[in-house]
Amino acid sequence: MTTSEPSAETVVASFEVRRTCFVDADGRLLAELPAFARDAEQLQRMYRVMCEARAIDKKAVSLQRTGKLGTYASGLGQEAIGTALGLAMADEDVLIPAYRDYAAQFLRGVPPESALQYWAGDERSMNFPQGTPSHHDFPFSVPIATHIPHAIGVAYAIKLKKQQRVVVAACGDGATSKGDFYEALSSAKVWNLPVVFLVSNNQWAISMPRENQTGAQTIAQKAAAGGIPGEQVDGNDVIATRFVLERALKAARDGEGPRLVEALTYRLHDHTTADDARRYRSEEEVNQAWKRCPIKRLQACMRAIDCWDDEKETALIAQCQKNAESVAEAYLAIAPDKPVAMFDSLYETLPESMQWQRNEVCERGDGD
Amino acid sequence: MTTSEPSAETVVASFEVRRTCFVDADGRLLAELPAFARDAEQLQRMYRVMCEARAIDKKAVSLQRTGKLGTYASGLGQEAIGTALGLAMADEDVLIPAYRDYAAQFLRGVPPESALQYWAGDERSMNFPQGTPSHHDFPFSVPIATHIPHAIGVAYAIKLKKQQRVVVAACGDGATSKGDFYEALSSAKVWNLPVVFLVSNNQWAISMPRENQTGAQTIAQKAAAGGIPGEQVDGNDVIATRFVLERALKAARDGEGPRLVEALTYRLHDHTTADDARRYRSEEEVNQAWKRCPIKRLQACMRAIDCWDDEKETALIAQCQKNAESVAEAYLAIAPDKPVAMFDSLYETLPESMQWQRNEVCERGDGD
Amino acid sequence: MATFNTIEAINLALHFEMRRDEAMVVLGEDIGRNGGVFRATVGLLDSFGAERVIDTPLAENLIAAMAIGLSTQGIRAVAEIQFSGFMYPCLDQITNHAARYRNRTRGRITCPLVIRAPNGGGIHAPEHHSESLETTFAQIPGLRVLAPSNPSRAYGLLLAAIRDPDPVIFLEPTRCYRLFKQEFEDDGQALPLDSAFIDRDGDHVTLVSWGAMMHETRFAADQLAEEGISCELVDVASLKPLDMDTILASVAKTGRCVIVQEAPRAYGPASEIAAGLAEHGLLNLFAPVLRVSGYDTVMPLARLEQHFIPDVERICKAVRSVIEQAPIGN
Amino acid sequence: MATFNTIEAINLALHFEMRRDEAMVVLGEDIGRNGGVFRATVGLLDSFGAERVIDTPLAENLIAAMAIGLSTQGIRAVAEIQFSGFMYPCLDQITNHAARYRNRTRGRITCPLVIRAPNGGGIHAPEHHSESLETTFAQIPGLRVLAPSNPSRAYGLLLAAIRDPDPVIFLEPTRCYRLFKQEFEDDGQALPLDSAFIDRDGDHVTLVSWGAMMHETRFAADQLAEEGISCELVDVASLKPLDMDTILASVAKTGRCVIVQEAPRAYGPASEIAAGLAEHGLLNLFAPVLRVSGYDTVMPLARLEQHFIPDVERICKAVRSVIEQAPIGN
Ligand SMILES: Cc1ncc(C[n+]2csc(CCOP(=O)(O)OP(=O)(O)O)c2C)c(N)n1
Ligand SMILES: Cc1ncc(C[n+]2csc(CCOP(=O)(O)OP(=O)(O)O)c2C)c(N)n1
Ligand SMILES: [Mg+2]
Ligand SMILES: [Mg+2]
Repeated sequence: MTTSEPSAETVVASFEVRRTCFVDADGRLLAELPAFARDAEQLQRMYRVMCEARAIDKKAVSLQRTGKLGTYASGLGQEAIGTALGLAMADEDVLIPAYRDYAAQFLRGVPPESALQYWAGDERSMNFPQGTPSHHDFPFSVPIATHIPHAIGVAYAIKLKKQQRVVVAACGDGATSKGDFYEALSSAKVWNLPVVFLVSNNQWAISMPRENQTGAQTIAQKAAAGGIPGEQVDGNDVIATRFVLERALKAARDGEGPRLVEALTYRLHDHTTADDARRYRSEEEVNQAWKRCPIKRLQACMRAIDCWDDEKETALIAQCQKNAESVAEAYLAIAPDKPVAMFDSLYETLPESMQWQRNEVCERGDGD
Repeated sequence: MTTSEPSAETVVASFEVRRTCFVDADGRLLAELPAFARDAEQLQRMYRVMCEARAIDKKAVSLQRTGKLGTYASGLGQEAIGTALGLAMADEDVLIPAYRDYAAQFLRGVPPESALQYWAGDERSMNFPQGTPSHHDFPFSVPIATHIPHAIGVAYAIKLKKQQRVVVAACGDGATSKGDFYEALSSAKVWNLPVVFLVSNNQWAISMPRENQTGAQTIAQKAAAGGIPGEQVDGNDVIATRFVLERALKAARDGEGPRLVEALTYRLHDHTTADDARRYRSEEEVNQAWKRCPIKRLQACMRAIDCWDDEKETALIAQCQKNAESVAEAYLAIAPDKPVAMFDSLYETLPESMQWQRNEVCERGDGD
Repeated sequence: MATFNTIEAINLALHFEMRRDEAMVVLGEDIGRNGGVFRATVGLLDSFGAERVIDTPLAENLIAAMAIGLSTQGIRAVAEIQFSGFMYPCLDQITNHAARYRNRTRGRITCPLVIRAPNGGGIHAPEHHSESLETTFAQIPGLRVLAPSNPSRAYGLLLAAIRDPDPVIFLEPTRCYRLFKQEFEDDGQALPLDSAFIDRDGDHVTLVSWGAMMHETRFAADQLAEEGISCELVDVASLKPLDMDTILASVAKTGRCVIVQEAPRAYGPASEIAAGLAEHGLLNLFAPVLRVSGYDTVMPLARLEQHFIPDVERICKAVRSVIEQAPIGN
Repeated sequence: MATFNTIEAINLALHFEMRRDEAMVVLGEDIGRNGGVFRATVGLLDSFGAERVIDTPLAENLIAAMAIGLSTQGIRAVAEIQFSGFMYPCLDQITNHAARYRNRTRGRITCPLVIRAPNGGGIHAPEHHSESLETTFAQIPGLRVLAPSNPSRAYGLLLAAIRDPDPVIFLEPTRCYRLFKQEFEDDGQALPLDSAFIDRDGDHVTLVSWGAMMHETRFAADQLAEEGISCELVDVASLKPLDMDTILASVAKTGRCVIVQEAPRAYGPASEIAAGLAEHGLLNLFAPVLRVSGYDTVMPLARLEQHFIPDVERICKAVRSVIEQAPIGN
């Protein structure tokens, strides 16, 4: 023992971060599949949801390119996470989503055309339909990470009401640099709240690569800052992602408290249609990432266990394209909101002193 | 292997938090002392600094109780941390202190009377004297934790200038709940900055006990959120605290990057003179804490190794009281600033359009 | 009838509403066991338990966000921030979420919450404990901002704020917390929102203020009365929305207006009110609209703060100059 | 002489000053390799390297705090926030630190920093990308707030802001970034701070605006000229401190004033200017001071934004009504 290493130095806490993956990039099984994934119909359903989402995503980009849609944030390559999340959550749970979780939102009842309507700049798109789980979900927040601490209040209310519901707060890797993310993480266990923090680590925050975003080797380890379990999952393995999320949701529902899940994926598209990723990342990197595409991977897996073939594939692709077309039609058929709408949901009742402003807009007519 | 525990679950990262202590609460050695602590003069100096700080602290409280000082935040019981820090830092380093780090500030050249002048409400107290290390230090920040990310900018500037200096950002346990703390922690290693984050965990944030402040078992483990080393030290063991801080400062100076040190201590006084801690914590708890008092501990240690006795003790106490008296006199002799001073350091040059405001104050006279 | 000071009035209102509405909670730093740094929440923990009286970690941004999350679930969240100078970390949440959820979801998600904080100086408090944040919030669409000036208004307006279905920022007059008492019934009666109050009728000058400054303004009016200058006193009370009609009606009668605010002069509520007069009351004005305010400086620390905060002398001086420029009876 | 649009002007100013001052850095999200979401920083990384062109993690509060830390060490820190709607997390740092360090240390620690952000709507951008934050900053003592309206002013005022020894908030006219070009020398000449600019002399009405709205305001003046109404155009440029003298002098000449702002009406700069007129220019006013502004609503999303932003028609309407109330030549 040297004097600079006193025996009185004792270990008081230790942690580890694990990563889960069932199916590798080529569709090979790395472990026996969980129950839900041993059911061919389940696999086919997950596959269909991912393909539908991708077709709509493709359509949205082309609508933007042809001037029929505003700036759009594509979910290309991240379909497995939204799909796994949408299938893992119970209807009564509350989703506070990130803006690439389209598949989860669709599964919970957000009409795909509303997603387009949002990016066209129409607030009505966030009034999710009654009678669907999405009706008690949140719209995503453009100010990065600011929605995450809302989960603390929502989960606290759920606990107060003695309900068996779980709140999922989703964000990207860049979002984990903001104090909002941390303040939620740090406090969630103080009240042992039923919250699952889901980070879609797609390796980029616009032009900022993950390794320059934070000194932490993994995002999952940030869970230690809140004294809660943190784990990684291969976010391009829809089976592993659903497995890990179902486990986390069950734990939260059973009163075991909050958890953090970091889902590893890759943003295959530009950040948004307003971005040009070629400025800051290599084609080579993107090509490599395509090899880990979640759709290709599940298809290979399904073919390997003989529950998918060319015929099914062709039929599904056609179906998805048709669906995306009708989504686009439905979106294009939406007339713009009335200008006075900017006053009508501002307060429950518009203050008397603002009435003249509403009248002025009214008189100027409702043209768009 | 059950299906719910795939073999494909692999460990990708792991961490541990250690705690250092050389001298236990009764002054017994737990390990061979580091070099600096095997020098009796060094021990006596650390002891004197702690006693002087405590005497001034006591004086400040009595000045407040007799209406001669504004609200005051006492450092009672935390003298070891400020002392260790002040002795561990190099003159050229930059201190961004917390408000109980008086001993460190005094060691770096802040006149004790300025500390009192601050709590009396006089900005001049933060214009630390030229020719002392404190002149390039920061005043502490009342908005909790907001000063911590300043360390990122200061350290970045130091790196840019290729200087061999280290920045110490100090705060309390409550401060670690704020996003500011985390944003600094999360980013410090991105640029491998020479920063030491020092958290004085005194178990309370006003009335909030440490265990309700965050779900994290230790504050030190929050370092994982930034991918940097985090450790605990017995903050009432001035030897261990100085040892750990010197090690962290050396590492930062040698380019090994940022570190987090959690110093365990206890706030023996009310939060401030405006607080009454009896509302929220038991006398029993405070009595127990007094047994771990850092001054009592070092004295016992020094007596055990025969470098302290009653005679020395009596002499020092008398000296410290005399010193505290003269500090109080120096403070009471300070005349209030001129009212127009509120304009004279607002901008380098007061905008023309504000001149009339300054004139108005001028004309109303400089009385206080 | 019993008499109460402002901090007691706030405490009573919180107790009344916690009893009346099971779906209400209070949250903030040190509000439970400690009863709040100003004792506004004393007794709530014992009466309603730790589930509904929530001591939070030290994070104002979290407190605002948590209040938002709670309120979206139909829980009336009443958050305390210890001093208004510590509200800046809440601004992102308040502006980008609390004030917007109703509008962006077209009414599906709402935020019936209140964020309370002591506001203003004059108690020789430490740095950052004496700021005036009226404009910071009053400029934000989708909010209400209240600044009560006395115990009964603090009581009635806080109840109104809590019951309002939209977010309300409630700025309390720190230096009046224990300055004086008023007699009123603890009967749960809320006061109307969105309205100013005429505290005293007068003929020559309309004196407009709110919050703690109403106190000095009233003293000034008393002194001016002895000089034969009759002031009409308007307590704005609601900074957003602003009740310009009441102010315009008063100025239509007096023809003169002086506005008193503690906040720095530039971009303060006094400017908003003066602008309303310049647009809708110009023809009724005999004299310039004067603003007596704090200076465009950082709020000085304790030893100089009284040189920043408007006092009776400065208010009287402004009123006299208005009278000089447009003598009474001309 | 070459011509440049506003984004090019900003890029030139940044290049010029980075060359001139070795102790200057720029920092922000995506400003390096990517050249900024609006391309304002294109080329800086290649010319000056990653040490001085700092891509930061995604945290606006950190960016502001880091700029403060850098500036206290004598580094001129010029930070970019991607849109002004994302500046709220910077407010605590800007108000409680950047604007105060000089004062609280009596000059020992200073913050020569600039925080730039695109401000305002009109480009059909996503939610939170079209806000107007003038008042949020202009009310803060210790700051300067600039809002250039065209390329040459963006160039000259940005240089002045960077060289100024105190913190400056620089709000750029988003929808004018590429709307039009101007001819000027890239000679490093800064424009004066704290002053408004008279863009056009006129006799009947003083039209006051700043930033992007100067564009519609100029068109309105052109149209009104055809109707025989001669407008004097004032570009406020500096929202803090405000150059009221220039505005008062103009109104002393014209007797009429209309102020145009995109921000919501309540508590906007237009109100501050109108208050200045009500106090110091009242006797020169023939007619009420009208404010043409955004409404007191949340900025609508893209499909309705043009109903919120003042247009030429609304500006002309206001001017005509002022003329009706005080006909020319009476
Ligand atoms: C507070 C805030 N700052 C900046 C932006 C601009 N912005 C939009 S998305 C984005 C990157 C987000 O990265 P990440 O969290 O990893 O999500 P991803 O886009 O990769 O899914 C940025 C900087 C924003 N929307 N909000
Ligand atoms: C942003 C902010 N919020 C609240 C306060 C009020 N306040 C002053 S000290 C304090 C507790 C700080 O606790 P800790 O960080 O543990 O430091 P300690 O006082 O224990 O040394 C609080 C809540 C403040 N000064 N700043
Ligand atoms: Mg990302
Ligand atoms: Mg503490």
